[in-house]
Amino acid sequence: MNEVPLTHILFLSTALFFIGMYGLFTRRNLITMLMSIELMLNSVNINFVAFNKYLFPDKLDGLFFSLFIITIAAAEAAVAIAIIINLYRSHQSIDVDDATEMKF
Amino acid sequence: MSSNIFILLRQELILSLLIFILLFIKIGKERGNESVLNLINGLLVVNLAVGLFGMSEGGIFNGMFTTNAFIVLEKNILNLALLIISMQSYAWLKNHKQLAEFYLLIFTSMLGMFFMISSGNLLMFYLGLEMSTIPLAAAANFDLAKRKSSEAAMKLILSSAFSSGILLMGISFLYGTTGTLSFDVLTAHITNNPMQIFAFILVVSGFAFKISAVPFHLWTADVYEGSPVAVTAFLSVVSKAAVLFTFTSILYKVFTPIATVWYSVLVVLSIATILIGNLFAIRQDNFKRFLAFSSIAQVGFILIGISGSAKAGSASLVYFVLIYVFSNLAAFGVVSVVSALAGKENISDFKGFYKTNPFLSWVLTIALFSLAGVPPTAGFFGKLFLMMAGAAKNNYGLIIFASLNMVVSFYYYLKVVKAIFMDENDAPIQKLSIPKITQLAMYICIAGIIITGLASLVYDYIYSLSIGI
Amino acid sequence: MNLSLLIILPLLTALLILLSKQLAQIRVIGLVGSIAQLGTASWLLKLYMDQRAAGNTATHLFETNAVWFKALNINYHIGIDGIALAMILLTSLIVVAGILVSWTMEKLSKEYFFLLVLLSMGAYGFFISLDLFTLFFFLEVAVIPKFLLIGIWGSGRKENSAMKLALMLMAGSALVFVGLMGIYYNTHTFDMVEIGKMGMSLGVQKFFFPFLFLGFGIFAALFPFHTWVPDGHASAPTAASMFLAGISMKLGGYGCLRMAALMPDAAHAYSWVIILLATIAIIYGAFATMMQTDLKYINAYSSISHCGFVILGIGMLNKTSINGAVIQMVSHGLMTALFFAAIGMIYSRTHTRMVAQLGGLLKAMPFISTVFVIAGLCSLGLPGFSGFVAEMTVFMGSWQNPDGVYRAATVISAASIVVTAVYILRATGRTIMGPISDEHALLSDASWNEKLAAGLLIIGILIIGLAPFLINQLIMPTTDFLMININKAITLK
Amino acid sequence: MSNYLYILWIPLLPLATFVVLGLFGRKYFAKTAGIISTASLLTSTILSFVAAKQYFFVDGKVNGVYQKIIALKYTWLQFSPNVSIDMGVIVDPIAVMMLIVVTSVSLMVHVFSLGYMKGEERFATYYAFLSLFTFSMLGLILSVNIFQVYMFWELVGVSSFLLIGYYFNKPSAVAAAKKAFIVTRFADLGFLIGIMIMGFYGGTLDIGLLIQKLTSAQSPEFLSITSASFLGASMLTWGLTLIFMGGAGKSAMFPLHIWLPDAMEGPTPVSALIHAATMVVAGVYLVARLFPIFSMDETALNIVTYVGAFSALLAAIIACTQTDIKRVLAYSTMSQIGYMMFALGISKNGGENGLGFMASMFHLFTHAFFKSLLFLGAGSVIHMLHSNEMKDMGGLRKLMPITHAAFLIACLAIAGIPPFAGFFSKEEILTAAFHENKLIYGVALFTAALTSFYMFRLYFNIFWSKEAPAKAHSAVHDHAHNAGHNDDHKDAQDHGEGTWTMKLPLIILAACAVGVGFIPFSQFITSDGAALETHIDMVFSIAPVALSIIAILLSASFYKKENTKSDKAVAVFGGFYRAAYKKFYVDELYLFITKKIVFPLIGQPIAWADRNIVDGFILLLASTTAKISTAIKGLQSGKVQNYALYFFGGVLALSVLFIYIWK
Repeated sequence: MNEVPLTHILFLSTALFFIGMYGLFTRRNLITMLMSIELMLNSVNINFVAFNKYLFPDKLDGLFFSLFIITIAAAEAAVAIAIIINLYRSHQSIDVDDATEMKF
Repeated sequence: MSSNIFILLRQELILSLLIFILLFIKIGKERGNESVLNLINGLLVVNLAVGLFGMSEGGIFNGMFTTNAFIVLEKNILNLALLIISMQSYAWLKNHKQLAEFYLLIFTSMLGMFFMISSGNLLMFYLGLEMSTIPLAAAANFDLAKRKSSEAAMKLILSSAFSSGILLMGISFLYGTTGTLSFDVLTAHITNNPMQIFAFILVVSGFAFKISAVPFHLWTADVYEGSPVAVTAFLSVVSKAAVLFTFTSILYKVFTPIATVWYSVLVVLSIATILIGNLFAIRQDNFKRFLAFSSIAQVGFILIGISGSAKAGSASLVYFVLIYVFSNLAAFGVVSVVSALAGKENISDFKGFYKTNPFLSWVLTIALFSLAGVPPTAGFFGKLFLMMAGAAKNNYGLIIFASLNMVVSFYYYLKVVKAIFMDENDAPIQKLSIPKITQLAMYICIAGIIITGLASLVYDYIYSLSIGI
Repeated sequence: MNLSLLIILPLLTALLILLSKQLAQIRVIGLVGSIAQLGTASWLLKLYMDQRAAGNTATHLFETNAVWFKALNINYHIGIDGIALAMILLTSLIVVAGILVSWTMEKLSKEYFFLLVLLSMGAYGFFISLDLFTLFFFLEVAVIPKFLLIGIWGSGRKENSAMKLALMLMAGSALVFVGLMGIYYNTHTFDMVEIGKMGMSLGVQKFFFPFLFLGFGIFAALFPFHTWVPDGHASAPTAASMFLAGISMKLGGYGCLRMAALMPDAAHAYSWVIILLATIAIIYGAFATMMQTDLKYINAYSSISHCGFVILGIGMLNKTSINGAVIQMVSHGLMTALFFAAIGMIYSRTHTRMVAQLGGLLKAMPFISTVFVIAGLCSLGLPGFSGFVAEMTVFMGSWQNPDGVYRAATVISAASIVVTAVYILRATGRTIMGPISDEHALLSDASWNEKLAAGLLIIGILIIGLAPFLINQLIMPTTDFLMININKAITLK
Repeated sequence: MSNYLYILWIPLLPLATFVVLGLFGRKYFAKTAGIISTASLLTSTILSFVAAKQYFFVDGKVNGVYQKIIALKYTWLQFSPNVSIDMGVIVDPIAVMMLIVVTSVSLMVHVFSLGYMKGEERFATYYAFLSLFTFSMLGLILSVNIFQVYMFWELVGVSSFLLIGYYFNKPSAVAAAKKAFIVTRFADLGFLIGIMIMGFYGGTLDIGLLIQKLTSAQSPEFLSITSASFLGASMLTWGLTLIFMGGAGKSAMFPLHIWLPDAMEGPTPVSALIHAATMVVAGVYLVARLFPIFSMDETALNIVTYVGAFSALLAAIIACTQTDIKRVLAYSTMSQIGYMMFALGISKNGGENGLGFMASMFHLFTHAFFKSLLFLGAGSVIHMLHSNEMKDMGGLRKLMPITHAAFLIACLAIAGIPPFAGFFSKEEILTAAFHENKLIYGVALFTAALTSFYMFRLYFNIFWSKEAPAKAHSAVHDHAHNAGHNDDHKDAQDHGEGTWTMKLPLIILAACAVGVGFIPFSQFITSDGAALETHIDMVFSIAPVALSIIAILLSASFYKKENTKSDKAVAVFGGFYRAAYKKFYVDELYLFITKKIVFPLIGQPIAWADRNIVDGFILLLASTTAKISTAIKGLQSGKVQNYALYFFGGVLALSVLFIYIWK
């Protein structure tokens, strides 16, 4: 049985990572930006799992790490969304360009 | 083992205990803010005291959590800073509704830092890092009504999430190339191969973001400006210090094999940081923004010190941080009092400040001199020892650059002093009545600024504990 | 005796001043403190002379060597030789005079006296320290008080002057710091004595000497880094100008001298540069002075010219010239302090320093005018005053070097005495002599404190001027010690 | 060798007077200052006469040669093992002679001033300065060390500055004082460098040693100083010439003479003391002091000779045209000093050929008396009329007989009419010149004639010509004093010829002007200390004496009665006269150099450059930093996305840097 080589998976994760980054850079909507960040984190998860499965199958460090990442990401998202809601209260918008009061 | 836990983890445990107490206070019956604040400050004193006695060395959770005298010392310094901050934000929190939440957030983040500092494993380190960052983002938004506050929080949470994404990428590569997460094992596997260097750079960027080294610093000024002074102080002193401690220990412990690489990385970063920090600090009028950029420049100097990578390197770092706690917090203390009582946060508002508030003026002046590194304040010694540590590598170009930049930094610190003492102002800030406890905190800071430098035993003590490559 | 007294005394005075309440108290404390310093210094002189007479030939006397930062091998190592002692005496004298002159200071008097005393403490510390780190520490201690003194109590564009002064001096100390690092990492100590014994490789010296010399040179108004001098002196309040020109510029000269003795090879290698700069400073400063219209600017620029002699003497690197440099430092300190005092007295009465607006003051205020003239005559090197002794010693010293360039430098520098005469006499002729304007005719003469201050300084000037063998006796042995080191370098070549 | 230490008191007494009067004069001795200092100076005078007697007649002479005696010497400032400034007292013929001159003339002036300066507001200060000057002058005379000479040289200069500027609120006086000091200072620069050259090659600053080392043709010092050369001239020539430059400055030799006429702004007694008898001959004394060394170098001597001769002639010509009586006297002084100079210049060291030296000293001696007499006479005239201008004068002989007589004697003396003092000394000089250098002799002769002409022009203009001006008669009631006297209140009785204190000195000096010529000078003062046989050769003397008499008659015919002859003469000379009247435009030249070159072309640019270039550079640094900081503020755009972008950019940069470049 032939299985997918590691490089493919790494390629996938890298692609995912940069897609996320691209989203972060280009999208104006804060929620979307948050989602793009989630993409980046998930690509990292894929990395960990893949490495763990292919290279070091005897230990489970990678898996655990990805679990923790998911948890933390959730927490982060929660706080972020709270903040965004608050931002919406004060700015009446969740467009990132409206929140550029402080500069220079 | 079991008893051992309580000794090794005592600082973390007491902190968690405080958090619970706070929760109980919260759910318990309503009581006046003053009493709560006094209670908390009392507790913080206890918290600090617990750390002070009994050095203990060892690791638990098979090496995920390690501690030793040096780390305990670092944590104590952070505790001290926390205490001072809380004493200084008295005026601000006195009539704030959710002060309990404020402390909850701060303590949680503090706890995260403790774990980060004494992490012996990348996972633990990551957990600590996030645990220290996320609550801060919330805290940054603590002035719910203020527009700036929420903007600052947003910037902080987004960019920190992004940076942790980068950091995680780096960690994952490290894991991929070495197959382990624990520091001790990692060291053995680190070599010069590009993958690892790339991973290393990703990790460093994560750190650089937290300590706001150029070009990863851009969030700093905005967040500092937007968030409440207390939070800003916490960000600029405590969290920065915690990350620096971790950074150093990881560099010295884990990345020893590629020391030459990270030396040059540090040099590049420090040059950029000092330069940009100074150049931006010159123009600032908002006091918190000004302090933000000045602290960026300070980080540049710290990086030079770290790059010295001998025992003196980490010693001078911790020493400087201790001094930095006193000096920076003294400055922030004055700013917080002024902004809480007079609602002014601009340097130009401080013109003729000396006529109305001599005490605050002197505190601020001494603090600024210490930041600038003027003897006999401790800042002088702190900065000098950093540079000496850096000069150990005989890279005199760097030293010349740094010392000339010190002159630039003099300019903007003296500019503030000039505003306070020399500039005429028909409507200066009125006479402020400072809360006793805040005054006490300021006295502590001043005492620290004077004593830490001249009394050499402080440095010698730190040096005796410190670890180099 | 324990030299730390020289640091503790001012410190104590400063603290008492901080604690004291009303003006009279502050003044008295300040005065008593400064007089105590003077007493200590003179007592020190006596002890020193006794020691030497008793045949104690150690390079430094009254040494104390306490570990300060053990980890970094930084020691609190103090001790004095003849040159340092001369500087200490100078400082203590000027401090007393300065306190006396600023007797009537009303604005923020507490802070004012506090800073003055602090400044003096820095100077003492600088002169007695044998450990480069301590030296550097005190060097910088002395900077910030100047900034505040000028910025708060000054006149004219005081903020800018203060800022310029502080920044340029800080730049100087930054350079010094780089040099110190170089020394430290090549000898692993800051102790001047040990370094002197160890010596450094020529390459190291050649690389780091410029930093140190330039760094200290900025303090000593070395051309072209002298521009803080005119503005700073002109804006400063009287006492501050006295301290600035009388004490803190000497920190630079003293530092340069020490460095030259510490890195003799480099000093020899670069001596022509030093001499070139010094000569330019001398003649250029003199001509620039000729064009000034503000009394304080006149004196400030003339200080540039006079400090040029110090640098010249050091650059010539022979015993006589170095002697001359030291005497010139002391003499210039006293003379220029006296000059600033006189200018301050005039300014406080006429409220102008513009030569054009003054005249015939001799009629209204004979004492002050006499002081002014004496200062002037001293500065143009009249025999009987210290200036003559100093300048002649420098000339005779630099003339000892038969090389053409050095000869030319000597002659050009000597030519400056004519220019000096021109500007001094112009200033005197227009302010002291000539017809007096009506509103100045009724002004009062000096008060007791001013008389006392001027008297002290004049006595100092006369002692050196009339009995130079005394100060020679004090510094000669030390210069011999220095020369041993320096000549070693020559013989190496 | 007996003890001459008491000579130390001669300078120290005036010094003490100076200190006392300077510190307490204004308060306590406002009136009595004059008496005090006169008394102390009288003591010094007596002492110096005692010294002279002891030296010349008792024990100065050892087997026919007057010895140089170092009465006292101690090291004042050590430069290097054998180069040092020593303070000391030398006793030798010229020193003792100068002692006599200085003390006695100074005494006369002190006495005269008692009346002349009476009621001055700064009476005490005046006497303090006089004493200071006397002290410095005496110190200069007694110097054993060339640097000691230089020091007192400077002190003399400054005291002259103070005295010229005595009327400090009179701008012209201040200007004159400044001029005098600065010009001499410039000369002193030469002196200083000369000293340094001598000290370097001679290896000592002690005059005795220096002479000893540099006069023996084989001594290593001599060889080195003659072998070393710069711009073609040997270092010896340079050294001596530069030293002579100093002397020329003090002695107002061309071209450094411009300060002397202006110096007449000072009180007249001061002019009599400083600018006639004592300070101005310091240059001559200096050359004489170092004469043995000078005699080793032909070039230097020639310079001395020709400068002296030219100055003598030039000054004489100018003197004929001036109308301010004090200026006339000033130029005559310059001319006479020129005489002394070239007399030295043509002299040889020792023996018969040393005649010039002796003559020069002799002339210095006699000149001191009659010239100070002239000045004091002029002083009493001015004191009466409050004017220096000839046109305000005339016919005063009846009003002030004593002054008149004294002045006449002095004129005859300076004109060299036997048997007055001037005759003898001038004869010696002319003789010497005749033997050594005919050109100089001619010049000297012509100058002598001119001298008698302008002196008598002066004399006649003051005391004869027109009737005494009304001003003179009304002077008794006249209280409008010339500037400086403005606020003094003399009482009527000291008008007219003034108090006895003013007449007495005139009489005494007149006596001297007659008498001192008969002193057998050559017995005492010669270049080598050994006596020298001289004789007045009647035949030789005919020419000069005749010339003088003719000149006198000429000026009598011009000026005795008011007439137009003089104007005709002026018309004849025309342009030359105007040039002479304008002092040959030397002043203008100096003004041009200073005002048009030094200040605008050197001073201004430097001052400008300092503000704009040197300081400008520093400011530029600051401003550029500020500019940059504003330029890059866009980095902090406030957009969180850009922040992330920069973040990533940083990551990329680092990676590229460390993975690909710095492998």
